[in-house]
Amino acid sequence: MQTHQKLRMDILIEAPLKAKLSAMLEAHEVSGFTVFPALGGSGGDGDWSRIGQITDIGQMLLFTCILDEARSNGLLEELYASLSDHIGYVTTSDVSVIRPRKFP
Amino acid sequence: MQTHQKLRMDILIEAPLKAKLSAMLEAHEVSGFTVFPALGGSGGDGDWSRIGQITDIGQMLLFTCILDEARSNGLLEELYASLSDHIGYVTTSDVSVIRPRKFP
Amino acid sequence: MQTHQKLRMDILIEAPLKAKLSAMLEAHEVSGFTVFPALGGSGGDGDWSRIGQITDIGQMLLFTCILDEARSNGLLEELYASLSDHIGYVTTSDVSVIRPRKFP
Amino acid sequence: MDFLSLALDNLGAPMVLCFLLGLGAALARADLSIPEQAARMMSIYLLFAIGMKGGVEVARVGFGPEILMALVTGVALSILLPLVAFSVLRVTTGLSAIDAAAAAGHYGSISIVTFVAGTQALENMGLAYSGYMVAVAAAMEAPAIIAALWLAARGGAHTKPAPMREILLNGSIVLLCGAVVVGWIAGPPGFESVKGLFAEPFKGVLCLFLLDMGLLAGRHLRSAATDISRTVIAFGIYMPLIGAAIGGAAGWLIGLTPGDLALLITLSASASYIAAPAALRVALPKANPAIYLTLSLGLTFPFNLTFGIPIYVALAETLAG
Amino acid sequence: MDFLSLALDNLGAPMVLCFLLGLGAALARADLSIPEQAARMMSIYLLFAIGMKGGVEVARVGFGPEILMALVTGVALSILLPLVAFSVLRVTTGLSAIDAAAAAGHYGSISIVTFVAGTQALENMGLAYSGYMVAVAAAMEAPAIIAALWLAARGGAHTKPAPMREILLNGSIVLLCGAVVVGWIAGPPGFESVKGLFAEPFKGVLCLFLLDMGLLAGRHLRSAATDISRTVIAFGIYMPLIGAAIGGAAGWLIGLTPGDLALLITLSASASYIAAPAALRVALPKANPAIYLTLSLGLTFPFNLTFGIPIYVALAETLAG
Amino acid sequence: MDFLSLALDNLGAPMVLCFLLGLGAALARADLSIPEQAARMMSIYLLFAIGMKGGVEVARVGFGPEILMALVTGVALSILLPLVAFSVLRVTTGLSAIDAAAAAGHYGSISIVTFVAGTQALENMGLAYSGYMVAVAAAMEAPAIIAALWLAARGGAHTKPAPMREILLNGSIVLLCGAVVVGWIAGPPGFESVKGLFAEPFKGVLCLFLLDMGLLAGRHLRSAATDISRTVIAFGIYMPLIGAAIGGAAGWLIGLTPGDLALLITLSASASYIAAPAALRVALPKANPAIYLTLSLGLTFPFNLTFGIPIYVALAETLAG
Ligand SMILES: Nc1ncnc2c1ncn2[C@@H]1O[C@H](COP(=O)(O)O)[C@@H](O)[C@H]1O
Ligand SMILES: Nc1ncnc2c1ncn2[C@@H]1O[C@H](COP(=O)(O)O)[C@@H](O)[C@H]1O
Ligand SMILES: Nc1ncnc2c1ncn2[C@@H]1O[C@H](COP(=O)(O)O)[C@@H](O)[C@H]1O
Ligand code: NA
Ligand code: NA
Ligand code: NA
Repeated sequence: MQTHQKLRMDILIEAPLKAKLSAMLEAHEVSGFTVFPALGGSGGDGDWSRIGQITDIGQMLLFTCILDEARSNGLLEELYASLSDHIGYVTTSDVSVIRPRKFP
Repeated sequence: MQTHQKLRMDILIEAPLKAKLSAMLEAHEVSGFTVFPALGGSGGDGDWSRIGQITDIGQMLLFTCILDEARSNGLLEELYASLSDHIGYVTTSDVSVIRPRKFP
Repeated sequence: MQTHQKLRMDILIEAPLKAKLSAMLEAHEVSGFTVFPALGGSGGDGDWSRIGQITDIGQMLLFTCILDEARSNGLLEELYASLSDHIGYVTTSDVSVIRPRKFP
Repeated sequence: MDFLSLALDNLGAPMVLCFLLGLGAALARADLSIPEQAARMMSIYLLFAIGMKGGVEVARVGFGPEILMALVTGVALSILLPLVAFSVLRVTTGLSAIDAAAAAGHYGSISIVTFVAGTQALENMGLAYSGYMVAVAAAMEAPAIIAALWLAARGGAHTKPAPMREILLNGSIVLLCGAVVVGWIAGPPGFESVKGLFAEPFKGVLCLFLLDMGLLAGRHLRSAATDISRTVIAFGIYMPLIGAAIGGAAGWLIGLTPGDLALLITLSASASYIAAPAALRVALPKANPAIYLTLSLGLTFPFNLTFGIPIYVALAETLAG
Repeated sequence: MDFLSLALDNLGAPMVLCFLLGLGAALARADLSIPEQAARMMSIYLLFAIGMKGGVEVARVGFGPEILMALVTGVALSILLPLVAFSVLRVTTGLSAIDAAAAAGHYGSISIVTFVAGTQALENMGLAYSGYMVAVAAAMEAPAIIAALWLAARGGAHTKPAPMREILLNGSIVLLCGAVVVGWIAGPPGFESVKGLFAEPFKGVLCLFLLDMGLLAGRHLRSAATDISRTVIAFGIYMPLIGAAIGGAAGWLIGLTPGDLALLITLSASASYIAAPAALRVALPKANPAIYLTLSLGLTFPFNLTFGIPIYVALAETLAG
Repeated sequence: MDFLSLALDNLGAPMVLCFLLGLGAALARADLSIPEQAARMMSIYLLFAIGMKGGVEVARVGFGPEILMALVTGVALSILLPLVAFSVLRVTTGLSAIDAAAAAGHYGSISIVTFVAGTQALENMGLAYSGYMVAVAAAMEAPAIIAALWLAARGGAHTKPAPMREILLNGSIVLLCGAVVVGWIAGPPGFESVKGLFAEPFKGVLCLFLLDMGLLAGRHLRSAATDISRTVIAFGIYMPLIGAAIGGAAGWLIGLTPGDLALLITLSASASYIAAPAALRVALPKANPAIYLTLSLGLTFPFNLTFGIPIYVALAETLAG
């Protein structure tokens, strides 16, 4: 099948910022995104783990968004401008998709 | 260490189709796959969230499968032929592995 | 925005080995890692599913680590030397990041 | 007891208040949520407790012809109601045949929590009902789904082969039927030993579960305005009344007691949101789930819980009193 | 009852023993953990049960001027205590204005589990308290957060616009207030029907929840040594005593009974670990969460649960006895 | 009571019926499942409740020499049984030394749910047993694991250094021992206050937990045919009987009462599926987990729950009656 090049953007972010990041992605008119739960991790600020937690504080979520390269630059800039205190990592990588129109 | 090129296929699909997709992957003789839970998302049909849900309806799962490029085409075709109503996205991307024989 | 090439290493491993792999990653001085829960899967040794489980046995976790290519070789070697019985898969792939210093 | 005080009593019951709290919180977009697995476990608990209690009753009174009669009536209603709902939807709304068939299936099937709320209302009023009515509830879950598939196929939809196995082995059906059997075999002494979990805390768990249902209903209701048309929204309110009328007639014909009749009416008026959507999402992939879920969870369930049940009890008392 | 036997009784209560078990397991790095969603559900259960019980009491005694007086005092304390805590932190520790403001906000807000533990201690001693004190607890949650934002802004921090909506619609606040209203409307007969879940198993759930709190506190305590300085650690122990003194004076002024005074002191001495961190993490992103969470969860909570509460009860009895 | 009616009573008890329901649902591949975190929480609840109850009993009767004697006997059985199981496996099956050692370790260690099911059977029959037997259960968890590691090392396996810390700090061991200590310190009055959670709903929770165990056992049983040989399957049924005989002899030697003897026999006959697999998966990575999990969860557990326990009770009555 013919495939098309798109970008996959992975954003690991603190859970309390979920609504804000969702709104930001929608404002950039991505066609969609999916949120995955992380269970724990380690970074410059030490370890964290979801086990036994009773709040969202210190929980990280992964936002995965398939989008066209054209949209990624503006998004990345706004991300770092307004959410950089809450970001674990942001990566972009090349992926192939079948239906390019779904990921404008 | 010497690495080998394989393909990683990511399939986001509705949870009620889990058994069907598993059977399809096994029929294509992939060596294995792993299922990850998604927590929520947004797309052309609006938002969804797993929070407080009492059924699988509207829940999406991510199937990740490491496989050889040779197998991917047939799999993609069957995927879109029989499950396209239930798919969130399907992407393929290049990955390197150490033990190529594990991912025929 | 200017981006930099890094490596993303994905390690699917049995849950009881979580502490051991965490220690190994820290020993290799990666800047961090994130753990994601898997829900089920299938491989050479058959199916598994987390549903209804009362222990960690047979549960797989995904460790994702963004790191510099320079560190990956030594890490891969140690991984296969001491944990190969517990590994589902290990893949590496290219990703772009904005802040290269965060992923030495 | 007159109807007004019945309705007010119902609205002031903790379980309805909890539902309204959840509904309000969701509509105000409050950051309140019940953990998913806890909600599922409460659902399992409620299904099991209600099923076991019913089975124990069957063990106590024995399996007689009136049980069989009620079961047959329930199955007939489960098949008949989708046909009615389908016709109404096709005439009054612009839904496609497949969307109408899928929604119709939900109204033939049942909501066990609505049933439980009905039993609570009866208990508060001191009106007796038969334990075996829960077996009728179980029997009404699946036939409607098959009727919906038949309607869709007749309407020209390209349906997948009817997945009978999946429909009948749906978790909620297996659990409810299994619990009835467990209660039947264990009998009253067996139930006595587990009352500390399945009887005493029951109403409290129902409250917390309805809090979650309120949150879910609120989320569906919020999207109702954009997702579905006014005629469809109206259907979500008047279809339960049509179901109630048909169920009431059927139950009156077989001579049910007022309490049992109230429950059969409640079952007929209720719409499924577990077994039916699970089966139809797979079997009718082209049907839009936003329509049937908003109808059953966002409209019919809240209506039944707040205003429907007092109406159904009053109707049953009028018919059979 | 003299203070020593009070303290010993408290330490031997199952709920404190469970907390210590969790604390010990975490410090020994045992592989013990409570599933996250179960912990969250227990937290929801406790909030709802305590709120409903309080609302039922309000329904029983009616809403009088003494309730209003206690509410106003609570709100005033919630605003005042962060100002005190902020000054103390700035003088005695090297924390930046923003870190000090964030931590201070936690000490004006409250911990509902500490409150519940206080009520248990009173019940064990047979000392009466008013059900409406839970409404005071609810009223003290949010004002402190706004005070903290004001302190941070005055300290020159670049704060985001105060998210009043998010603060007030935080899940734990909505649930506690909602449960009070549910209890108020449902009243004693409504509560009677759900006692099997919200009253009888209450203390046992509190035990399991405190086991989880002990595990969490232990994890925070382990990192305390590396994350925060000694002067900040000391603050986590003596600030509750300052809060207790101020709360005690305020409650004495408005003439609370010994039991109610003990609870107001406990609320003043307690530090939030649900509503305050949730709001401040978003509104003050530059404040280091390790500091305020270690203070409230790792130091103040364990101190209050083990030694604080007996002190507060003794203080209340001395002041109002 | 004769053996047949004992066995029938056991099969008709709600907890066994729930297990059979789960087993049947899994074998029929029904879409029924208990949420993972709810299952884990039930496991924690059961461990804590049974441990605390045991500790309270120790507080009531005091720590005497007969407790010490029972503990020593339990530890000895936990070390001895793996040696027996290992020899039997090596002689009757084609398992490698390392697979045999790993499986053998499971049979020296214990299943706390089987123990609880044993206590329920005794209670139903009105046969008394000592609360401290739960301490014996706790003491038998770990030694068998160390014995298995020694067997594997002797068999030439390249084992990792025995992770004593991990074995002893396993969550289920810490929780059970911790709960015993909590119960011991809190004593009967402390337990009185938490009975609403840890006593009254206990049997009901056990039912739901056994439903989940049935689902798990069914899944393991389904793969038994392909994963393991017939001789190994047979071992899963007759090894509990060998364990029962050895445990019975040991308990008879130290003069246990019929109730306590029945429990020691049950512990000896039971196989671990929490602590042992957790430790051995890490320490003996080359051992195939499909073998030991299918044996303990898919074969021995169902056998003990349905037929084993009546046999063990009858054996105890014959030996000590
Ligand atoms: N190099 C990395 N690879 C993967 N995840 C990371 C990495 N660095 C940080 N993270 C994640 O981001 C969280 C916050 O990181 P930090 O801000 O560095 O403490 C960590 O707890 C990890 O979950
Ligand atoms: N561009 C995208 N990137 C990531 N996930 C997506 C994207 N589009 C859709 N999805 C996911 O797929 C689900 C269904 O998408 P849709 O069919 O477009 O409503 C969404 O709820 C998202 O979870
Ligand atoms: N080709 C694959 N792609 C994705 N996941 C895999 C693959 N092979 C194995 N796995 C995962 O690794 C686990 C163990 O694999 P195995 O050791 O082959 O039984 C499986 O249950 C899957 O979750
Ligand atoms: Na119906
Ligand atoms: Na306070
Ligand atoms: Na044993």
